[in-house]
Amino acid sequence: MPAPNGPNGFTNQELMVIEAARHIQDGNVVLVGTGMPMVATTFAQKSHAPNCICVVESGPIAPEVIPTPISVSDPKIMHRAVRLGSKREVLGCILQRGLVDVGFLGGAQIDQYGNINTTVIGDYRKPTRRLPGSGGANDVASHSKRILIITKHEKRRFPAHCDYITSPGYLFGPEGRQKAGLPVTTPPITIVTDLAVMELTRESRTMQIIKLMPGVQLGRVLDSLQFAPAVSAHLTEVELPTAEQLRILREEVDPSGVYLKRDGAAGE
Amino acid sequence: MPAPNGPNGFTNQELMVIEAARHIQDGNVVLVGTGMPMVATTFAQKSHAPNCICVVESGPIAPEVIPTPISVSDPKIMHRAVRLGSKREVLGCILQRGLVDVGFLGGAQIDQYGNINTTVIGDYRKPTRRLPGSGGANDVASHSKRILIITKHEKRRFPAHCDYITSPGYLFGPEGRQKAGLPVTTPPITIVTDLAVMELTRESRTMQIIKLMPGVQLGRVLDSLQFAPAVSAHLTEVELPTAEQLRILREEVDPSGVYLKRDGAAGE
Amino acid sequence: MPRSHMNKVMSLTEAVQEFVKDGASVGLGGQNIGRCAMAAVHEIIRQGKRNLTLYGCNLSISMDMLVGAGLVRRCESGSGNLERFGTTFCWRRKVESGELEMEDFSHLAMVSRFLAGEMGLPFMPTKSLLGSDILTYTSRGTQKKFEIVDNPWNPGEPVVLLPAVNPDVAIVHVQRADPMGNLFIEGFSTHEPEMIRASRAVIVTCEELVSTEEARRHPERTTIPFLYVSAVVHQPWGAHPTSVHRYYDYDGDHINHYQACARQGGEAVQGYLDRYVYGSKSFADYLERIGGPARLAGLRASMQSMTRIP
Amino acid sequence: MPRSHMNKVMSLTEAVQEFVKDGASVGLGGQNIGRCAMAAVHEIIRQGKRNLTLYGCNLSISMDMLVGAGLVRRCESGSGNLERFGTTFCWRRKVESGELEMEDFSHLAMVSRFLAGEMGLPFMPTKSLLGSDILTYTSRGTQKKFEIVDNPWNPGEPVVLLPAVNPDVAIVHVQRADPMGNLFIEGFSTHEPEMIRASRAVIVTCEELVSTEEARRHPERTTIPFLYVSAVVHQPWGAHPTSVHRYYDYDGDHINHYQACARQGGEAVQGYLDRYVYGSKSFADYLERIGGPARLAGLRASMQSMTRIP
Repeated sequence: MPAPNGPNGFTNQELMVIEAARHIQDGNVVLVGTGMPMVATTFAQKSHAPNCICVVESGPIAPEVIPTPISVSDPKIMHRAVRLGSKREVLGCILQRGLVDVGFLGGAQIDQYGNINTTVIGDYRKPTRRLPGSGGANDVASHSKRILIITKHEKRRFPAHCDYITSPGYLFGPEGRQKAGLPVTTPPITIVTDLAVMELTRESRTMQIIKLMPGVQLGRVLDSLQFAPAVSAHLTEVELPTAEQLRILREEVDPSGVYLKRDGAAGE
Repeated sequence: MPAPNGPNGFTNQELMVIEAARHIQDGNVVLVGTGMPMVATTFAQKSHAPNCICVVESGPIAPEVIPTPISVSDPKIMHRAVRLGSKREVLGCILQRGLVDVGFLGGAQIDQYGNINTTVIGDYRKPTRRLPGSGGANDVASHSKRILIITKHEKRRFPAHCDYITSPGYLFGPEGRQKAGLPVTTPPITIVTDLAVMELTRESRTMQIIKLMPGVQLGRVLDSLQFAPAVSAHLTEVELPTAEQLRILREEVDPSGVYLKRDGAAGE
Repeated sequence: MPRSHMNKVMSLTEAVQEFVKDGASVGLGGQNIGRCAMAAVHEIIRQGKRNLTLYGCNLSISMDMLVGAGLVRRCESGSGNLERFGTTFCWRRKVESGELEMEDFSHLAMVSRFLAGEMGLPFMPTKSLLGSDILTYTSRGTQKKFEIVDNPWNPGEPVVLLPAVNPDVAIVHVQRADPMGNLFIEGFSTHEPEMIRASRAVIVTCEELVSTEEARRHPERTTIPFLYVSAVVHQPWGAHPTSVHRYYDYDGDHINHYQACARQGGEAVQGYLDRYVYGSKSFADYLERIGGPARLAGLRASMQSMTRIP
Repeated sequence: MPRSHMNKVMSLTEAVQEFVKDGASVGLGGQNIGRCAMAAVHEIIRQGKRNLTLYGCNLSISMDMLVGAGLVRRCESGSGNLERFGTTFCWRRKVESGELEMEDFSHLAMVSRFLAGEMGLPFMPTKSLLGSDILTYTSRGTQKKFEIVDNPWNPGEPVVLLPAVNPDVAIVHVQRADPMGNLFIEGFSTHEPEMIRASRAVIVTCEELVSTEEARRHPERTTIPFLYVSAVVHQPWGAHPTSVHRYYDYDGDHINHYQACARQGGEAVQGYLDRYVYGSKSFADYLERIGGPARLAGLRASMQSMTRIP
């Protein structure tokens, strides 16, 4: 369990959110769900990317989210939107239309190709555990120019192959998306966890560890994956958060700690 | 030129409108353009079919039309609509969806199978006269449960075969629509002119004269068609208008005579 | 299509009797914890309509309760869950045991299927789903889930075609409706515009019954015109315990209570249904059982703290 | 996509310079005598953008003037006319002489093509056009107008596929817009929602420039969100001589004047353009030439007699 550490007494869960937010640039159109993706996007908006635009699959476009929505149908996620529309408008006329810069996802299983499973553990026809299903995740993974995945780092979440590919990463290798006919063929995919940052790029197309959370040893990350990832020759440590970043996160983004636990225990 | 006749001093153009309106039943959803179709539909609403619903391709749904719109984009055609929407809503989600009971059309040429030409006189590639094109007419003819055509009766308007089939009637015979894969295979098609009423039905599938305007001889109608139509064994005369019908038409539907000329000269 | 364009106001009992048949395919409105048509679902459960197929994008508590009551044969949707409140437990249990057929799509895929339905088309293309296992696995009972065709304008490019959905009846709860069935939706509208227009019959419950003059005054603001609507039922609080934008917040305590029962299953679900659905003579009675005016005032105040209330 | 989400306000001169290139495909808003983007069309003519392909449903006076100015190579649309005011004469003449490529569709067919474009799809199915000569004849220069496929869910049933349209730029005139480019359309919206969202760039002229707070206060009423819009130009009366619902009626006298010139062709058209377009320094100057405040007040009064004015 990651404990508060570093000069400002942050948790790795908090730094995970801040690190994920660093991949959102000012002006980006970001398709988000609730939970950590919404926390990270709201943080980006309130810090380095004030003009980043949230779109939410249930219909809100460019809301000024108030803390802390717990559903894509929560009134807090509709606050001061410029348009409250329909799923077709967001998933069809924005996402499939190709206007989403960053698609933000979580997942029960993420495999070495960046594929995501949110449908079933075990056999589809005889499930060990039935999960909620795709929702908009398959659509986000198919059409976003860049894919961000944020998740707690647990070994069971990182199999070599997903039991079921709900949302496509690189499928089965470098040409996977192209062969399948997906509209976005080589999106950068970045996975940010409370232990490390990993990515898949045009070149690699399988998961590569590129950063470690402060104080985390590489061996611990390797032990927490069910496959052998590449390790970047330029492996670095995730940049520490500033006091101001932590203040924004704690006071403005999730002040009542719905998702961010102060005691160091990661939320869902 | 038809002159005022009959007990109430009506013109055949006026009776043409009233007769066309008789094919609209209370509660029908009618897709109309401007001109005679709008005049006849408004008349139906104000007389025997108060709950008939107008939809207009530019977006208005169930307007209470005020006299006398000259375009589907005229503000008069939007008056007190319950919804002002889009072409997709009307032509897609109402018409193609199969909810239109009566589609109301005019046409430069109408042939023996009820096909309509509003695209070109002569050769498509080297036109004698280029006409406006389909507009929504092809869609109306493809998807309405019943097709009403209203037109001035001139021989040049009734060729054996249209130079160009813009909007499908029965195409080339009884199975024409079915073979082409049209969604509505056997719509009754009724053509109301200032000389006669003709129709195509499930049984006939080519034009049959069923009614004559008061005082019009069959020979005159036959002379005004470029093909030999069937003539109903039960050929009757169009029912005369009542004084109240004429009052509604003249005072409420087209009071300034935009389309209905009082001197007996038919409008456009 | 409606019997009369002018007045479709009736009781929920009549509406469900007339428009929901055993074996029907039912489109469910709302999403997660927002604007689910709970009053209509209670009435379907009380009338014991069986063997239903449910369609939606995100199916949540409305679907789960119908499944818990044993009325559902099959679901086709993009997801089943209540997000932070957990999954849809009755649904999960019956999918895992094989008692419930589940056909998986994505949310855009379901929207696309309703879009085909509302446009009178047999299918709709999409560029989602490609490469995923959504195209690998199909449910028992599915005849033909999809077709992959070559893009005629770019040979070699695959495009997925998905079959239209035209539910026998859709069930939605909206903020305002008039007696003709013109609907005014506030907040997100999810998949409802397409689903409503695709359905063969539509039962609408509403917070407020307004005059048709409202539509005629600002006709651009009418979300859905009356042509698609079969029954209009005035049922304030009809989405409880889910929220209605600008009217009331979701009732987290009651959702947690339902979820605790649903997670446990068996007698706990039966107990919930006995107390809140079968045991309630009407939705008004239910509203008393969940806490009455005091609790409802709190939910309204919570919404008021976030947004303008009309 | 816009350079900045926050402020896209610019002059019409700048907007046309930046977003309309020679050889561009241009989507035209409006219909017949309603809400045509005339100020933008004047500016395109003044800047002499050549070799244009025009897309629309009903193309009317805006298209005809561009054709009359010799700037159009090709049209794809459902119709060309001004209804009661007659046909589009410059267009008719050049189609008849073979100088202008014309590709015919129906209005639903064009809407379907824009719908494919706005959904990021390569094509859209329709059940229109079957059996008609719209599928028999294609224009010079058309590669592949349509494809007929078999319905995979009902073998033997033909379905028409039509290719998406994504114009390089769309030109629309709306009642209100904010600096971000959120659009508020009143009255009919024709094919504009789909066309706007399908276009790679969008130039919007508006009667009123309003604050983004308007959108945030009633976000259900925003017709089109800013994401699609490239340039916002505040241009009152920018649709003259066509009408703008709730703002002003069409100017029948001026339309008749234009139609008389267009019907005559040649020097009459050149004379019209010289006087009203090339000879006008700006649209404000044009408005003086057509009669100034007195005439405009009459058009406003005529609209006021029919409907609420905001």
